[in-house]
Amino acid sequence: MSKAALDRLVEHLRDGVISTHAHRGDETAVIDRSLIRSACLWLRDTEGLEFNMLSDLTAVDYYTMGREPRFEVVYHLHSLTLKQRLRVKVGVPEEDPVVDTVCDIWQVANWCEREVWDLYGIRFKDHPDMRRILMYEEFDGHPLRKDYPKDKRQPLYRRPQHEIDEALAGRPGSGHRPGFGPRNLLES
Amino acid sequence: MGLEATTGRLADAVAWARKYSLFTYPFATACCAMEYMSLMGPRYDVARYGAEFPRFSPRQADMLLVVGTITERQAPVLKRIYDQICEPKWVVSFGVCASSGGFYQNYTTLPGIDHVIPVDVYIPGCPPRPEQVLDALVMLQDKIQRHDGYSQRMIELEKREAQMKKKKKHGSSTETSA
Amino acid sequence: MYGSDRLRSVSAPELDEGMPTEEMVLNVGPSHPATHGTVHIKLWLDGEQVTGAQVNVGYLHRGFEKECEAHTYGENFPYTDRLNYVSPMLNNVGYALAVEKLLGVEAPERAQYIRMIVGELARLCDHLTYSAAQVAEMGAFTPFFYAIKARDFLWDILEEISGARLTHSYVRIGGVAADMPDGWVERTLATLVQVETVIKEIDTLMTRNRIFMDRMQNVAVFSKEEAISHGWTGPCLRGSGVDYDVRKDYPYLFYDRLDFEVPIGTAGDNMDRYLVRMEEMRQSISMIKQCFDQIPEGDYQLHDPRITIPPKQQSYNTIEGLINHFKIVVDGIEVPAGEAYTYIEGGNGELGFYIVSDGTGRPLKCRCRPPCFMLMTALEKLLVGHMIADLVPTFDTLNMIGGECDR
Amino acid sequence: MPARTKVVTVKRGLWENLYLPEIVRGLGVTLKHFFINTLGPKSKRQIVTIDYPDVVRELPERYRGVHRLNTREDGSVRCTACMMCATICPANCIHIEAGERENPASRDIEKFPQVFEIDELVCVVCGLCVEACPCDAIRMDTHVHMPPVEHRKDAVLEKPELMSRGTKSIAVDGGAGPDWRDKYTDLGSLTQIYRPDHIERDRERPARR
Repeated sequence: MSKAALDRLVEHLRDGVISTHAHRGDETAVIDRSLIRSACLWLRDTEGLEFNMLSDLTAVDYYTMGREPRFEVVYHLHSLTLKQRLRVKVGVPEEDPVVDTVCDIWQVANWCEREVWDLYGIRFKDHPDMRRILMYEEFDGHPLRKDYPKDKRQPLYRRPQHEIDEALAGRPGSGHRPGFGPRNLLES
Repeated sequence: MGLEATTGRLADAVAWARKYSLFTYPFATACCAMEYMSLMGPRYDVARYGAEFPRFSPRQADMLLVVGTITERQAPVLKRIYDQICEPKWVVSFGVCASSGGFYQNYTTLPGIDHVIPVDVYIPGCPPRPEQVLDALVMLQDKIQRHDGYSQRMIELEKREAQMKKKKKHGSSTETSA
Repeated sequence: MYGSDRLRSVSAPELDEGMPTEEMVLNVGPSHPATHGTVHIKLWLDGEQVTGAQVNVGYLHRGFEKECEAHTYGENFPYTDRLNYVSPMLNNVGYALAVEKLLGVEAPERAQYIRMIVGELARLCDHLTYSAAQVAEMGAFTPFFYAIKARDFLWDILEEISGARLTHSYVRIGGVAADMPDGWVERTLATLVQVETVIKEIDTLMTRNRIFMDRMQNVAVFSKEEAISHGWTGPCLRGSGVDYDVRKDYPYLFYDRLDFEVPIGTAGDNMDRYLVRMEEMRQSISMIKQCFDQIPEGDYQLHDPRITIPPKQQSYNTIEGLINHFKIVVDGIEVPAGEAYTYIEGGNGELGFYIVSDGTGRPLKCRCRPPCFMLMTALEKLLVGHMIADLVPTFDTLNMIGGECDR
Repeated sequence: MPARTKVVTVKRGLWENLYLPEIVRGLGVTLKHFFINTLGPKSKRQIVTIDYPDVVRELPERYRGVHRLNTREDGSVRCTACMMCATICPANCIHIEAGERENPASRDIEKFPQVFEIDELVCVVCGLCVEACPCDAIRMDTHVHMPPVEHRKDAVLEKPELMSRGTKSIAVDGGAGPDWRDKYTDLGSLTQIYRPDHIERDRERPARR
C-alpha cells in the first residue's frame, strides 16, 4: 500500500474524501459515492499513480453493526508499474443502492460488479450487462446480505417429497417408490 | 421349470457381464474430481475393475458417478443427465458433498443428490480415498449381480405390472366368454 | 491447402460469394469433458469459426463467504481448503496470513518455513494437475498418467505431514497444526527427484511435439495491456510478458531469502502460459530445497493463549489451559475490529483474502479474491475469431478451478 | 544476484517441423518405461499400481480415518459430554446427548454421553474435533477409512461402534493429580512443545516405577 498515493488522492478530491485510515498498513480512502468514476479514471491515468489494475472489487454489508450507510463497495487498486496499492471505498445506502460502473476503466470490473449485484443487490449504473452471475435468474433475494438467512433454500428442482423421505429413511427392501416390495406385489 | 432355470442363468450371466464392464459417466464438479483423477491414474487404476474409460455421453454410460458438490443451480442439469442414461443404470454418490451436502449447509448447496435422483451407493469422505471408491465399486458390482439397484428394480416392477395387467385382462376376458 | 481454401480454389465463383451461411449456436457444458468443473459456454459459430461467446460461471457457487461469516476464524480452514482444491495448502496459508495481519501477530520462523515448503508442494501439485488436464484433453493420455503418478507421490508427502490427501486443513492461525514428522525431509527430497523426472518426461513428450505446438502457438494471444485490464495475475499474466510475481514484488513469509527466477513468456499465447507453468515447477523444486537448507529449529506454533489452543498437556492437566481451550473453541479467536487485505501467489495468481472484523470471533466479511475468476473474464474475448477446436486448449491454459472461481 | 526473470520460449525450426523426430523421442520415453517395467531388473521396475483390495497400503501416522472413542481403564467411555467437538465441527455431524452417572465417586466425572453419534456422510474429515477435545476422548487415528454404504442411515456411527475401534489414550486419567505442579514443572514455560509422543512417555513413566 502507498501513503503517497493516498495523500495525493486526498489533495485531489479535498472534500470528496470522507475519511481515511491506514489500519494494518492498508491505506484506505472512503470517498463520496458520486466521485468514484472520476476518481478511478484519475487514479489510473495520472502519472505517479498509475493504478492500472483493479485487484478486487467487492462489497461489505454492515447491517449487523448498524452502520449508516449500510453497504460499502470496496475497490482494491494496484499499480503494476509502480508497485503500489490503494483501497478506495464508497458508502452505499440501503434505499438507493446504486454506484457508477467502472467496467470501462478496468475490464475486470464487469464480472466483479455483476457479482456484487448478484450477492448484495447493489446496482451499477451504465453497466452493459447487469445479470446475475453466481446464482440463477430465478433466485429471489441477495444471499450475502446479512438479513438473508444462511439456510433458506430456493430449489430449482426436487423429487416428490415422499420419494425423498423414503430415500433418506433408507428402508432396506422398500425401494424408493411407494408401495414397492414383495407384499405389495402379492396383494396386487 | 427348465426354461426358468435357463433364463435365470442368462440373467445372471448378463449381470456378470454388466458388472465387469461398467461405463462411467463422471459428473465431476468439484474437489472430488481431483481424487477421481487419481482413481483413473496409474496408482489405483480403476481399469482393473473394468470401469476403465469415462464416457462423457450419458447415452453410452450405465453408471453415473456424481463427483463433487451439486448446487441448486446444477440440480436440473444432473436430473436431465440421469434421465438420459439408458436403463439399467446405477448412481454412485462420490464424497460427502454429493451424499449429504457436507458442511455446505446453506442457500445454494443441495442437501444430498438423493433429493434429485435415486442413489445406489454412497461414498463417505471429503474427498474419499481412491480405496474407498474401489470398495464402493465392489459393492456396486455385488449389487448388480444381485439384480439390485433402483433402476433394475423399477424395470422389474414395470415388467410384473404389465404381466399382471395382461393376466387380469386375460382372466376377465375368459370370464366373460364363459 | 485443405479445407475452405482448397474448396475456394477449385470451386465455381458462386460458391465464394453466395454460400448461404447461418449462424449456429452451440452450448458447451455445464457438464462437458473439456471443462474442469462445471461452466457453461455458449458459442455462436460461423462454420467452425467462433464469432461470439458467452461464458456463464457460477455452477459451483457454494456460499464460501456466507459459511465463513457463520463460523469462527479457526473453523474456516476446511472451507478455504475447498476453494482452489488443486492447491489447498496455498489457500490455507493465504487465509492464515490475512487473519494474522488483522491480529498483528507473526508466526514463528520455523512455521513460516514449513508454510513455504507445503505451499510450494501445493503449487507443484497444481501445475502437475494443470499439465495433466491440458495434455489429456488434447488427446495425449500418457503424460496424464505420468503427471497423476507424480502428483500422487506429492500427496503422499502432504498426507504424511497433514493427515489428509487433498483437503489438508494443516495451517493454523499463528503457525501450523503440527511439526514435520521424523524423516519427512529425506522422503520429500526423494520424492522431488521423482517429480523432476516426470516433469522432464512430460517436457520430452509434449513441448516440442508438432501437433501440440500447432494447437498451442499463436492461439488465444492476449496482449499485456488487455491482460492487466482484465486483472490477470499469475502464470497467465507472466505468459503475456509481465514479470509480476507476488513472491518477488511483495515478498511474504521468507520468499525474499530464496533465490529464484520468475519465468515470463513473450507472445502471450497458450504455449507461453504452458511453458511458464512448466518452468515454475522447476523453480518450486529448487525453492523447496533451499527452504530445507535454511529452515531453523524452533516452534511450529505461537504460544499465545488468545490465538492458539494450548498444548494438549496443559488442557488435560491444568484448569488454566482448559479455560483457554474452551474459550478458543467456543468463542473463537477474538480479532480486533478492522479490515485487512493480504495476497499471496496462489496456483493461478494473486490469491487475496479481504477480511473485515467487527471484533468478535467470527468474520463480518471474508472475501477471497479468486485469481481464476479474473482469468475467466477474458475467455469470451480469447475465443472469438478462433476455431471451435481451440476452445479446449485455451480454456485449459486458463486453468479454471470451479471451487475458486465460483466460491 | 542472478537474473530476476527468465524468458521461456520454444523456437520452431526444422526439427519441430519434421514432425517425426519428436514423435520418436516421445516413443522413446514410453518404450523405456515399458521395457524397464517388463524386462528390466526387479529393482529398477517402477510399477506404482497397488492391487487394492489384495494389497492395502500402510497409511501414515497422522492419517485421519474413521472416528473412535477412547475408554478409561475400567472400560467406560472417556468422553465427558462437554460438547467441544460438536461445537467446533463445521459440518455439525456430531450429536451428543449427555447423561449423568448414578453414583459418581468423589473424584469421578459426573457426566457421560448417553447418545454419541457421528454421521460419517456429513463429516468432512477436517480433524478439528480431535483438536478440540479436552480429554482425549475422540480420535481419528484408526488408520481405517469409512466403508461406502447403501443407505444414508448406515453411515451414522453410534457409541458402541465408535468405542470398538481401539482404546489407546494418551491422557492421564483425571489429570495428573493434585501434585501436578511438581510433576510437570515445565508447564509454566509456554514454549515447550508437547507432541503426543512426549505425553506418551510421561504417561508411561509412573507405570514402570
